[in-house]
Amino acid sequence: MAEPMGFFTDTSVCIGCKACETACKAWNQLPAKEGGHPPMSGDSYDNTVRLSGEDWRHVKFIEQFSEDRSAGRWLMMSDVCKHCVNAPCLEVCPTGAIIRTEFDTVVIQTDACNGCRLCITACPFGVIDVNPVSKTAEKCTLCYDRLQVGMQPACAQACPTASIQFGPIAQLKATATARLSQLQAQGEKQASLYGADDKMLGGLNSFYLLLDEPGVYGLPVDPKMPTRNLFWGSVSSVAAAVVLGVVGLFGFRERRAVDESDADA
Amino acid sequence: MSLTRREFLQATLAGGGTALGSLIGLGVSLAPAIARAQTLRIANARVTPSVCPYCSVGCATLVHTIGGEIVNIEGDPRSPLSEGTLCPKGAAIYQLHKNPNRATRVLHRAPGAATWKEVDAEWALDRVAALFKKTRDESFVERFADGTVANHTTAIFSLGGAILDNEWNHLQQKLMRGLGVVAIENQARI
Amino acid sequence: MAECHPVAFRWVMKAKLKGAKIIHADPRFTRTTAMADVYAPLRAGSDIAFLGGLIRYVLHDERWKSDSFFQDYLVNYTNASTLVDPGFQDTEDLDGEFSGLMDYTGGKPEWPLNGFIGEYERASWGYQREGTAPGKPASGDTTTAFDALIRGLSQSPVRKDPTLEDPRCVFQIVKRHFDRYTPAMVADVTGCAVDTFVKVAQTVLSNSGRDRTTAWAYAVGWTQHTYGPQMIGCCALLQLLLGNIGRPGGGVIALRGHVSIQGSTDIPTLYDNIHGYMVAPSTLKSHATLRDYLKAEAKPTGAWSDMPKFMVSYLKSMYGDAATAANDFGYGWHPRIAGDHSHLPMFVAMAEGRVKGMICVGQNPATSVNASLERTGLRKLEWLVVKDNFLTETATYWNRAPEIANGSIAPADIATEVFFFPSAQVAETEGSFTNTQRLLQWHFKAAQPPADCRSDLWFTYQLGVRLKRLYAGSTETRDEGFQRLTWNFDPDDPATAVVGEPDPRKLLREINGYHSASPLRHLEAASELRDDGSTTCASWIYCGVFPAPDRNLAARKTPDQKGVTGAHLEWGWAWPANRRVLYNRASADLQGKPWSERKRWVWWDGGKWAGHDVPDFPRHKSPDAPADPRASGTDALSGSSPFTLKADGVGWLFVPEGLVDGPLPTHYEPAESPVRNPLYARQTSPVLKYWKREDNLLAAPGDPRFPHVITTYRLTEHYVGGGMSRWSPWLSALQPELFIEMSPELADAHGIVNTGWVRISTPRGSIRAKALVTRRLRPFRIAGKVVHQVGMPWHWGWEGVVTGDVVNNLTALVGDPNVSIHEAKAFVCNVEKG
Amino acid sequence: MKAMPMPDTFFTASPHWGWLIVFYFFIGGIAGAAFFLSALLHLFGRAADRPVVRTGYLVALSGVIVSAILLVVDLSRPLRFWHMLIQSNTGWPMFKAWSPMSVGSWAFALFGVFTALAALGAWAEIRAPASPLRRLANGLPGKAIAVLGGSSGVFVAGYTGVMLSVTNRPLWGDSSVLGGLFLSSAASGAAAVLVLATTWRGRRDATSLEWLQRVDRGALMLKGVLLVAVVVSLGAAAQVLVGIWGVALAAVLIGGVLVPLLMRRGRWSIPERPMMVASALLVLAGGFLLRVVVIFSSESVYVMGAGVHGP
Repeated sequence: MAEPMGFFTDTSVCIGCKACETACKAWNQLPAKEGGHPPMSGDSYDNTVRLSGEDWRHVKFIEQFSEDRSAGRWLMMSDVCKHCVNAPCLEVCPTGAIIRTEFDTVVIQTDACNGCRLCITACPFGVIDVNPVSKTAEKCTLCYDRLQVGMQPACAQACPTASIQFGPIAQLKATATARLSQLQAQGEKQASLYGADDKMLGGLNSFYLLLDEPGVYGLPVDPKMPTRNLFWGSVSSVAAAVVLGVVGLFGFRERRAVDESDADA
Repeated sequence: MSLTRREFLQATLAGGGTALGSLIGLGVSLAPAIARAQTLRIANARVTPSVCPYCSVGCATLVHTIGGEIVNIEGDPRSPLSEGTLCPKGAAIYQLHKNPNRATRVLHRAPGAATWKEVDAEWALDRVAALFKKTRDESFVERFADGTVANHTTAIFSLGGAILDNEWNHLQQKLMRGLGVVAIENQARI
Repeated sequence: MAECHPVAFRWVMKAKLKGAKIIHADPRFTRTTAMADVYAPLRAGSDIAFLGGLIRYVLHDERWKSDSFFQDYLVNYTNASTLVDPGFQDTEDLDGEFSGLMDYTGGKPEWPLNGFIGEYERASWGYQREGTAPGKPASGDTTTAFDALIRGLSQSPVRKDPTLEDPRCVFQIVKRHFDRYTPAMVADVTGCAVDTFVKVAQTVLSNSGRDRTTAWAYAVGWTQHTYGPQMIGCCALLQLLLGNIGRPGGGVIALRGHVSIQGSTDIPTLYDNIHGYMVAPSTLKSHATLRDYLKAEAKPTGAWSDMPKFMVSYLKSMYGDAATAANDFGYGWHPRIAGDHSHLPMFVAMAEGRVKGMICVGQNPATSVNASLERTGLRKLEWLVVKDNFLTETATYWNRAPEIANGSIAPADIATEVFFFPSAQVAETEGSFTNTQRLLQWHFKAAQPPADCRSDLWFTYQLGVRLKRLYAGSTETRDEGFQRLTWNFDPDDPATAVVGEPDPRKLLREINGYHSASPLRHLEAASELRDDGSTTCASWIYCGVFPAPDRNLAARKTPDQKGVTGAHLEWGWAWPANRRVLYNRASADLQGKPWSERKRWVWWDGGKWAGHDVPDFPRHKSPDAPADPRASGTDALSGSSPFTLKADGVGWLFVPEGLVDGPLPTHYEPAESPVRNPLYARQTSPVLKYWKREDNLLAAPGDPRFPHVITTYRLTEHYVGGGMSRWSPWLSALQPELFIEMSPELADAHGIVNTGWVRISTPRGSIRAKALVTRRLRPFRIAGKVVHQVGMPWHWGWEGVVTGDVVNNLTALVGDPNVSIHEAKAFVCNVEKG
Repeated sequence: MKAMPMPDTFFTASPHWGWLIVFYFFIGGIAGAAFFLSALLHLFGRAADRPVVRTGYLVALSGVIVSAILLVVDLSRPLRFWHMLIQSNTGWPMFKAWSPMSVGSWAFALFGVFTALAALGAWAEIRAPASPLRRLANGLPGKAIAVLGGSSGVFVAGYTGVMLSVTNRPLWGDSSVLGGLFLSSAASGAAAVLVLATTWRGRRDATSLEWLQRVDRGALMLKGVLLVAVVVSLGAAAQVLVGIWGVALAAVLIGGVLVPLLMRRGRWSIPERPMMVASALLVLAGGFLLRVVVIFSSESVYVMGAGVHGP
């Protein structure tokens, strides 16, 4: 089996150019959002707004300025599927359309997907959505087809500032750790890695260097497996069923009692 | 990675309800990797080196064609300028070529007309040449009133060139200057 | 830079990861600012004040004054020590004017559209010279016909004071000139806080010297002003003071806007130049004969002493065998310009009905400067040819423009005959582009163009073929030149090409040059050029790109090996002579040793110049070779004169010739400004160009009806007027609508909300856009008052997947006097809700 | 400038589960619970309960058919509905015990089979009293189907809530009590439907109705308790209920639970018919509104750019 591969996205060097978005569309031949003319969102320079079945890369823009402009920064981050080691979408998919590949990436087989959209609800990062053309759930495949012939994913190849880096996970983690130390030494105290260790869903095969809290970037602080609720959810259901059964059976007894008292009368 | 996988399985097993599931999933499992056979859509493509036509950085591109049709355009990793990277415009060069909005017919609008008409390219070229000659002949100035040699016409204006090949710029300025057109301009000035 | 040249910014970010400091000076907080270590917010158009402040800061810096590197570079590699004519008076003496200002009287009655509001008589800006000229030396062979002419141009040596003490020396003049650009004055003019300015100055200074270099990069934010070239000159002056020119990691880097805009300047589809930066023959100059022309334009010393070779070889490329020594190589057939035929006056001429026909290839004037006026011009044309990738606004100005849509003009009233020829796209043609680093790169043809789409070469070539046919029988003398024009670029093997397409390699051969007698013997270097007609070469600076029929060096694709220091000399080909850093002799000290190990680039290895790059110096001229005042060409310059294109071999702090608006940069306000010039009584450049018309009015300084500064710009996601990018759904979706960026302070004052509609007006026009309210923009405090600034990207028009109002409806035909560039980066407007 | 701390579920994307799913949750729940109640009456009731039992089976069948249509139509690729049960690329059965939708699909399919059989029996009882089918329906096979169908029916009525809990969506993934809530709501709704069906047909199957009322009361009380439990379990995610959705949920609790309960307070005998009908209608309306609130309040949270926008 091939080595686990993934992305390290260093948001501190992202210039928000959206080359990743377009390169992704060009390689994967994805349709333009709303035929190419969505309304201007007004949310900084972001008009893609969110990841979806046709936007597998999404550059986020976060403007942070004090009122007097004495402090200010413009954070940018190219968001993508996290290719979680413990992938919630893969776990819940009822058709088996979502698979884990030999590169440890998570891929939706669009020919198997029937569009139930459960994976959308499972993803803690809001990555997946239905592609309006294929009408199946779609997301980043980490350019599975390119990986199989030893090519880089289209976005990572296009990224002008190497904010998106592709490679073996182990190597990327070393790069990320070194970059984090460099930034912290430069006084970026808030800089941190997101999803680089295996505490988060067993590790994200697409992990990030952030310059602020995850929430600022629209990322959950502690993403969880949806199946965490399976046990107690089932218990609540079973308990309710038992209660209802008991109520029903008691109902017969009470009815008999009433009948008997009627008979007595 | 096998370690991570094992950890994953342990985590799943520890997950209560999921534990049962891991054991009784029929024909499906989360853990093992599946290699899905697929063909790269540029596997048998011809690769032609090209250059991005947008800004002046000159990022190198590779054009993939199959049977003479462009199927993909992406950055050329060999380039010391761009190392395979592109900006969003460069990454969308494919859509300059393959685009239903692309104009592909020679069009002619007669004076005063409200609509275009598709015309034959040869006819259009002949017509332009005739109009060019008429205007040049009517407006050519050999000498100014003070006797200075001018040898020019200022009634014809050639505009454009900054997004075009050097070879075109040479050819255009040669034709224009050869005919006495001095008003030759491109985007370099504005 | 991150916005409009993201891939070039790759290298800035790589430098940053290695510890480089990035400074961004810009009116807006952009994607570049987001990556910067220091951000200097400036009011649009105030950059000369900012740069001037830096110059003053440097001149007062103790380290700068004592470091031998700076002083060696200054005294030897610049004209700091040269004495200037005693008649010269500075802006300091004349409150914002230089000596020689007078009313504009030039021009020919046949072409009254030069736009000047004044002009300088520039004689007093020259150097002081010793005694008399050395005269025509008898020594030396006269192998070429024009040798004597060149020698006859020689002037007596300039006076110098190497101690830099003489009050008339350039250094002292520069020092006095910038003395009023104090940090406080910088803050008052630019709106940039004093401490930010000082931080920038210190960062630049500490990063310049023997071991370090600072690079400045700019784009049209600097050039599109009525003093644009002065802005660049001001930066060059600063870089020369800091020893940052001709060295790796230094320079003043133009980030040009189009793929081959450099190529179209080198091979000029520009009215005022012919190939290789030779000025176009003009009726306004003493250019009657070839000898007159060369006398006026060639230089006795430096590289331009070879101009006769360049010019004769160029004329051979025009007229071929018909160009002979006997007929001045056909110079008499060559057209002469009559004044300013650049973009702005040509559209005025068009609007006045002087222009009848136009060929527009890959450009979109219908959304260009003062677009309403330009469309007025288009409506007056008898015929118009548009050749483009997509239907541009220029192709449909007659049926879809705003004035047609709102019914104020009917298509029936427009008598223009319009042709649209669809273009082949880049991957469907082959040819070379010259990028912003002067690098030629060949692009190959990957696919056939669809339907009627043809290359641009095809159009021009076929038009020429037809015109040749039409003029073949003419007996008019005025048609003789055209009849002699060489015009055969048919491919040798027509079977392989699309019918009618010329062979681009044959064009490249003509550009590169060949031996007139045997066209298959290409020229290998400009040094092979002759002024006797034996060589044919359109562009002397491109000579060497195609040294043999099977060696197209622009098509080379071999990068240097990883980890090897080099200039990737096997990737493409850069003019001149494949040189990647110009004036790189300056990367070595007087003795020819690198200034430091860290900044090694080119050096004298004892017998010749060597290095990572192609040395920009005579190969075997030793560093200690003295100047020979009796010689011509580069022989007249010493071995320590790196700036070989300059007649005196040094970098010019003070520009004695070539600029028409002053030998030193001076802060003027833009043609439209909300404030009075805080530096001088002179509000604007006294010699700017302005074409006064009812549809091209300007707001007076401080006009309360137009209180805000507006600047226009590009976004990463789109390209110029959008003629390519707005047809791409992928790109359109990234920035779908025209917007105006403004601060919340300004938005609140007008009740404007984010994404709400705004009406923007100037004396030229009024448009609507959506508001993008952001703290990335900020109010400035200028000359004691609060000045708001707004910004608008100008990518929209009425064609394409996404459409929007034309921002250039707001801009004015007002230009710089040197090159007639317009002023779209700083003007004034009003905004209101709606 | 800092974004408000948001529950992690707020960063997720909407599955676009809209009205089709609301109706499925409502109808499918009633179908499952109706079978469940009918099975109880079938197994433990009297001969007098047979009409209600038959009604229940027929209600379940109608519900299953409508639900199946809703479910298939809701798929973006409806023709691939069978991928839920058979792996399209291997032909093997598709089953993930840890995925409520996978299990639910099987349960729904089985429930459909049992419902069809039970309904066939009910049909035979009325239309073909002499047929052997009737003997089967009233005999051991009928009881077996009642047991199997009742179990799968209660599963169908309850798994939908568990499925919502086993997501990362706002509200849904923030509570693990939705399964119980949906089941109790389905049971009260089913009882209400059976009451309405019985009374609407003019029958006064008094004894059956009385039992249904008792079950209904118990289910409503359970529903009320679980509704509160859900809200409490939400924690910070309860902010989805700030505003219109909170009001709607209160309406469910008051109008769909408390009022129907109060309408029967102290009346242990069969209430007057109008009161009974009104109460049943309120319960149904409450059950429907509950699903509307659960689905759409979650949908009202959306992510735009890097920010989360609340309801």
